Amino acid sequence: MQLKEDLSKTDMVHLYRQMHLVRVFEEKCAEAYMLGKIRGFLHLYIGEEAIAVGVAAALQPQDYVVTHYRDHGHALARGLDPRRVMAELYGRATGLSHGKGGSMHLFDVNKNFMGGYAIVGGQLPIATGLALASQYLDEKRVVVAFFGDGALNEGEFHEAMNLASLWKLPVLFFLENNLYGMGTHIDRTYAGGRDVYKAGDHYRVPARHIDGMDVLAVRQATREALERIRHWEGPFLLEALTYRFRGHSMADPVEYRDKTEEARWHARDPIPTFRKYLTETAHISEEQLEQVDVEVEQEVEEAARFADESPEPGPSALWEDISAT
Amino acid sequence: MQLKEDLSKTDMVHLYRQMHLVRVFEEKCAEAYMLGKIRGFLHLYIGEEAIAVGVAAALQPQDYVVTHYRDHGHALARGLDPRRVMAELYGRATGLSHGKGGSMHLFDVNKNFMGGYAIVGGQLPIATGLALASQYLDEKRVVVAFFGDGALNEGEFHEAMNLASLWKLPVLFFLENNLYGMGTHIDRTYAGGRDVYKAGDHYRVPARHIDGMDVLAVRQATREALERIRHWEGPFLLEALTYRFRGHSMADPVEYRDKTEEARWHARDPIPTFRKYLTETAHISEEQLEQVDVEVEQEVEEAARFADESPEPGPSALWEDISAT
Amino acid sequence: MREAISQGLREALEQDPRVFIMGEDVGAYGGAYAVTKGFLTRYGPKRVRDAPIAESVIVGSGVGAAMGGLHPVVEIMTINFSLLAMDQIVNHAAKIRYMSGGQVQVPLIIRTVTGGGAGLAATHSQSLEGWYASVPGLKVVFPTTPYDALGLLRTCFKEKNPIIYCEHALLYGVRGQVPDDYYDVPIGQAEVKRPGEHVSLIAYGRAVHIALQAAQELASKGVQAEVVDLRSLRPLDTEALVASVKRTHRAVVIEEAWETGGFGAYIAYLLHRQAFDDLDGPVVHLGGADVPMPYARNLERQAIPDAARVVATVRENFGL
Amino acid sequence: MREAISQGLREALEQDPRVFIMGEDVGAYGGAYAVTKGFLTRYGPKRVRDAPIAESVIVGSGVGAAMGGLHPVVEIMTINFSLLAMDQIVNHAAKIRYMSGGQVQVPLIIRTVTGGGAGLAATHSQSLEGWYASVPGLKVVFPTTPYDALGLLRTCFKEKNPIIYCEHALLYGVRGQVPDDYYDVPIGQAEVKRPGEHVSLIAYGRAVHIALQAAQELASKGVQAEVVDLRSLRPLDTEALVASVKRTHRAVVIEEAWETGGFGAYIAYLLHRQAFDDLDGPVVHLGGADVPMPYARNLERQAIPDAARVVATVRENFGL
Ligand SMILES: Cc1ncc(C[n+]2csc(CCOP(=O)(O)OP(=O)(O)O)c2C)c(N)n1
Ligand SMILES: Cc1ncc(C[n+]2csc(CCOP(=O)(O)OP(=O)(O)O)c2C)c(N)n1
Ligand SMILES: [Mg+2]
Ligand SMILES: [Mg+2]
Repeated sequence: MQLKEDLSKTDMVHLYRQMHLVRVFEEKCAEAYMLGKIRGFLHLYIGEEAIAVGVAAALQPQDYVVTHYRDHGHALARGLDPRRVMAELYGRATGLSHGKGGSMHLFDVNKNFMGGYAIVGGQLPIATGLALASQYLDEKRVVVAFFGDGALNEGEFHEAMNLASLWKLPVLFFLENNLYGMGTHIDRTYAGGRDVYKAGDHYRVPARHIDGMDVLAVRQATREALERIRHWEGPFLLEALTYRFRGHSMADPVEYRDKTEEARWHARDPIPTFRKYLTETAHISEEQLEQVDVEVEQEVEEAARFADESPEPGPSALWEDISAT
Repeated sequence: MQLKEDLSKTDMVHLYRQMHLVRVFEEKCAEAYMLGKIRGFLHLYIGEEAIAVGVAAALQPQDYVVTHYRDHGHALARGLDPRRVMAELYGRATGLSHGKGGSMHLFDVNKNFMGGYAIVGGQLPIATGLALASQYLDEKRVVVAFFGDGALNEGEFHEAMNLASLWKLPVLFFLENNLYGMGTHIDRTYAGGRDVYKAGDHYRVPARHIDGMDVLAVRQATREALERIRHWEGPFLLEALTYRFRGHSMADPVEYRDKTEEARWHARDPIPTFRKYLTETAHISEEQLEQVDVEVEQEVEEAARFADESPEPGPSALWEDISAT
Repeated sequence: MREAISQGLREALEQDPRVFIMGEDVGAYGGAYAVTKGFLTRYGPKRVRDAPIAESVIVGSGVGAAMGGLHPVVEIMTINFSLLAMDQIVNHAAKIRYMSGGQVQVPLIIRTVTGGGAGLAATHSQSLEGWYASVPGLKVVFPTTPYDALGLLRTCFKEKNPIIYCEHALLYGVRGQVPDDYYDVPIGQAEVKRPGEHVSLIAYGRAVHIALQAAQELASKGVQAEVVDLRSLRPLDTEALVASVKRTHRAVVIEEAWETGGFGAYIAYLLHRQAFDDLDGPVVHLGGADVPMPYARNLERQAIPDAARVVATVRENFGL
Repeated sequence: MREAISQGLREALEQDPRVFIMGEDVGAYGGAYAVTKGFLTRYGPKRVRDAPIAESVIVGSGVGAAMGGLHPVVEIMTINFSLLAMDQIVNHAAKIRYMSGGQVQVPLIIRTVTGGGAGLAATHSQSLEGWYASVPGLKVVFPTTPYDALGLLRTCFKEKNPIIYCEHALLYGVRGQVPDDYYDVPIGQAEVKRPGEHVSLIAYGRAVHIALQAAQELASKGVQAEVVDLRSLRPLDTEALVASVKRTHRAVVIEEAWETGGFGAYIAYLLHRQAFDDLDGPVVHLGGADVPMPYARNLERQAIPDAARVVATVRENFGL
């Protein structure tokens, strides 16, 4: 990693803070899950934090974010209140959606965070439509649509890429390539080979691939892509190579991966890597970062406490929010 | 057109015969439709005959054919009995499917003609599955799957291409690019540009494009593609450029096309073009071809007579063929 | 009928800049059933958008555009093709508001053509609106007259919810009065299309016209049938249906959809439940034959309820 | 339960070379619900095929492979995702035989997990089997015990038709006797899982277990409830249901699916129609709440019928 001149030290510490927040938050989630406080499927983002945080740092407030079910990282990086995210995961009335969406379906319109989508690929047409609205209303918002290597193979990827390109819609298709869709390796699901970003050619969508373990690289590439998109040049495809350190969900014993492969990726953990960069290259003090760690841990504890102490939604909530009146 | 040494005169006359048969048959269909003898949607293949006939000439009897709703040409070229095809269009008990499928859903298992499919793109996954069966059972059958430029944009195209390539399935994806899906020009529906066959790259599927108005070129390219496929090298994508001379269906007044564009394509009508080649280059006599014309016209008249005189399916047919017992 | 729908769309395009139309062949071709003929020239390609043949992204981008502040009208050429967009309709359009705890609205109109009878065979003749009507978060309307078509469409544009607006291919030619002055038809109100005292014929879509024909035949035999048109399947005006049955004590529910699991059977159930003691006999559900739709004309006729069948059903079941 | 299904699949793989399994994560991962654990090692990648996440081509290529002479078992991880394959199921698998006039067979088993209760919220908790059960050309089975799971699966492999084989995520742990000797369970026969004379509780899937629990509670209050398990939704064993109601004169039909338009309402309708004079009061349909499934545990509990609700329904409606 080279020192990035356009980033202040404060900015850089913020990137570290956000990645650490996602990590600690999710470790807390795993704990809460074991205690039965969080239910259903819980998909941890641990290992991939550099992406959500790097992208978020490049976005404007008016931009829209949509993502898949592995959405805590994107939500927190986008600035959603960890307390309300945690309360949602706990199924409480104070959750972002009053406990009705849960882990896989986070929403916060105040942050233009337009949803976690639990149907693989389902967010891509929706992102395309949000971009159409932005173009139609001349709002200059960009939509970032996160999706996984598994989602590549759904027909909706194809349909969304084609339409976005045809109509030059402002979408950043952001592929988080962590090499696996559940237990199946990309080599066994995608015929196009490893340089997945080249899929863009088919649709005449410009594309790049970057290191998803390097928060600065992600931020920089996203800035450049957004710049192009914002000038109405149509969509862009970014592929970031990354790795999910945990199982697909809490139920996954991860028996399908090679231990040496895992170790190789663990050695590239984006958080310690960036921390090292901060102290060694950017000359940020250990003390300052330790201070951040403590704050983050307190914030997460507070989020968990908030969630824990929040009431369940009242019984009438079952019937609310179905249709607008 | 160059004289093709590997084709006997008989073979060439047969190609002419088949194209003419499709043309005359469909002209008869249009007539029958106006008389109310054929109902529903009737999609004529007129103008595109060189494709179905060229492909059929390259296939082995064991190969499977699947296609879309514009299927009379593929059916007749494959050797389905015109009488039974016409009877199906008339909704008669003697039709291939006892009048239950109609124009858009022709089937003849005896000819390994595995169906016309009326859901755009829907035949592509099915073709992939037939190819899987062939590979699994080591039958060396190839599946030819015809589809249109409109079908390109359906997610199922993507899913089928990816799976066929991944598993190296023996499918010839045959794109009949007639530039329009109903009334919408390909430039307004497909983001990848005019060289559509390049879509193959995305899936690592070898591909070529050819002149769809030249029956010999179609036959030759199909032979070469089949050769590759039969050696288990996986799928192949062929794109033939062609033009539908009539409306999308009988209901279409064709108000969206430019008259000079139409005239340009009419001038390339595959049947007179090939007839000219036969008389001028291959030295086949006018008399012989006129004889063929007469035979074909008689055959079509006979098909229409057969259909007309056939009974409607009996009322119990409504309840038959739903499930196997 | 065609003109009433077209008028409703034109009004909306003219009055609300957030309204646009998107679908296969809605522009240059003028719509598969000519409802949007001339729109492209009149409103331009920003408002009238020809889309690739890709139902999932058509509906999905409609959902997204609605979330982003527009009021899209997406056209799915026929309800048969909606199967390719079913995930976007059922898992997204219908659920996003709820899953977001009311944060996100999805004001989306999905126009589609449903039903059989035109010789299009099994893949092109289905009546799937009952499935959509069972999904919380969706509304399903089905006009049967020009008056209702325009009135309901006007109301759809005032809604902030996803709505399936059903049109029947064989009803586009139906004629009827449409007032010059503004009016609208609320969603969720059934209408008695013909009053009668002996039996209620409850129907929606083209079956309403069949019921009306049957009522006429029955009248010539001295039986006064009341024809009730649902107009919307969801919300369902159960009250009006129950009221009718309480008057007539007998009911036949008629629809084109397959009899097994038909939405009409659900209505029949509701009537049993809510008017059991007022009934002279079980409510009868008359649906389409439980077969993939055959192409041949004579078989297709067998498969779809017609007036003669309705009359026979009334006579056999109620001795009228 | 899991083991019984697994056994049925192993038997078929061993006995019939035309049988293979295809789906997302059926191989290396061992199946999302571990039903095919170890299969890949045991039977190899030709027979146990991990597919890309692409539901439409998974089902569609299953249809094609079946037409080409194989007997595929395709797994759609949960029925919610089947919405993406709905066109292949409804427009192709179900109709090809009919449209070809009986020329083509489609022996295809679609295994899928249906239902809610595991905190997966709206997109992952649906019970859509009733929709499939309304489609002519499909069969829909839903075992509730290990015995039925194996017995029905064996029959499925003898069929030449497309079948939706439903599994409920919360029933994989159910225990029960499975004979060592060969047996099978025919498709289309309901079973009385507990006899009783006062009221029939008619159910399928997990609702059968809820009904059994309710019956136990009712018994302690002197009410003998009969629990009838459909076992297959299509074909539906109407005769057995009518027979039960003729014995008990009262019935509650219980299912997890949304109440509006539920398949259970169709069953209730049939009972009214065929046993009207034997009924002491209207058949009651108890379905899931008409809402997208909420995530929060307390709300989710409200949304799915449970034994207490069944008991209350019996008491309120029949004064038992
Ligand atoms: C349409 C659909 N099919 C299957 C699933 C089940 N499923 C959930 S996540 C997942 C894997 C997705 O992999 P990928 O897109 O690579 O994202 P990752 O989990 O690696 O972040 C699968 C198969 C689903 N939720 N939706
Ligand atoms: C899924 C689906 N969407 C829409 C239609 C309606 N439709 C029938 S044919 C057609 C155009 C197809 O164009 P193309 O694939 O280019 O084939 P061509 O008619 O030109 O031969 C459309 C939109 C359909 N049958 N199925
Ligand atoms: Mg992945
Ligand atoms: Mg075309």
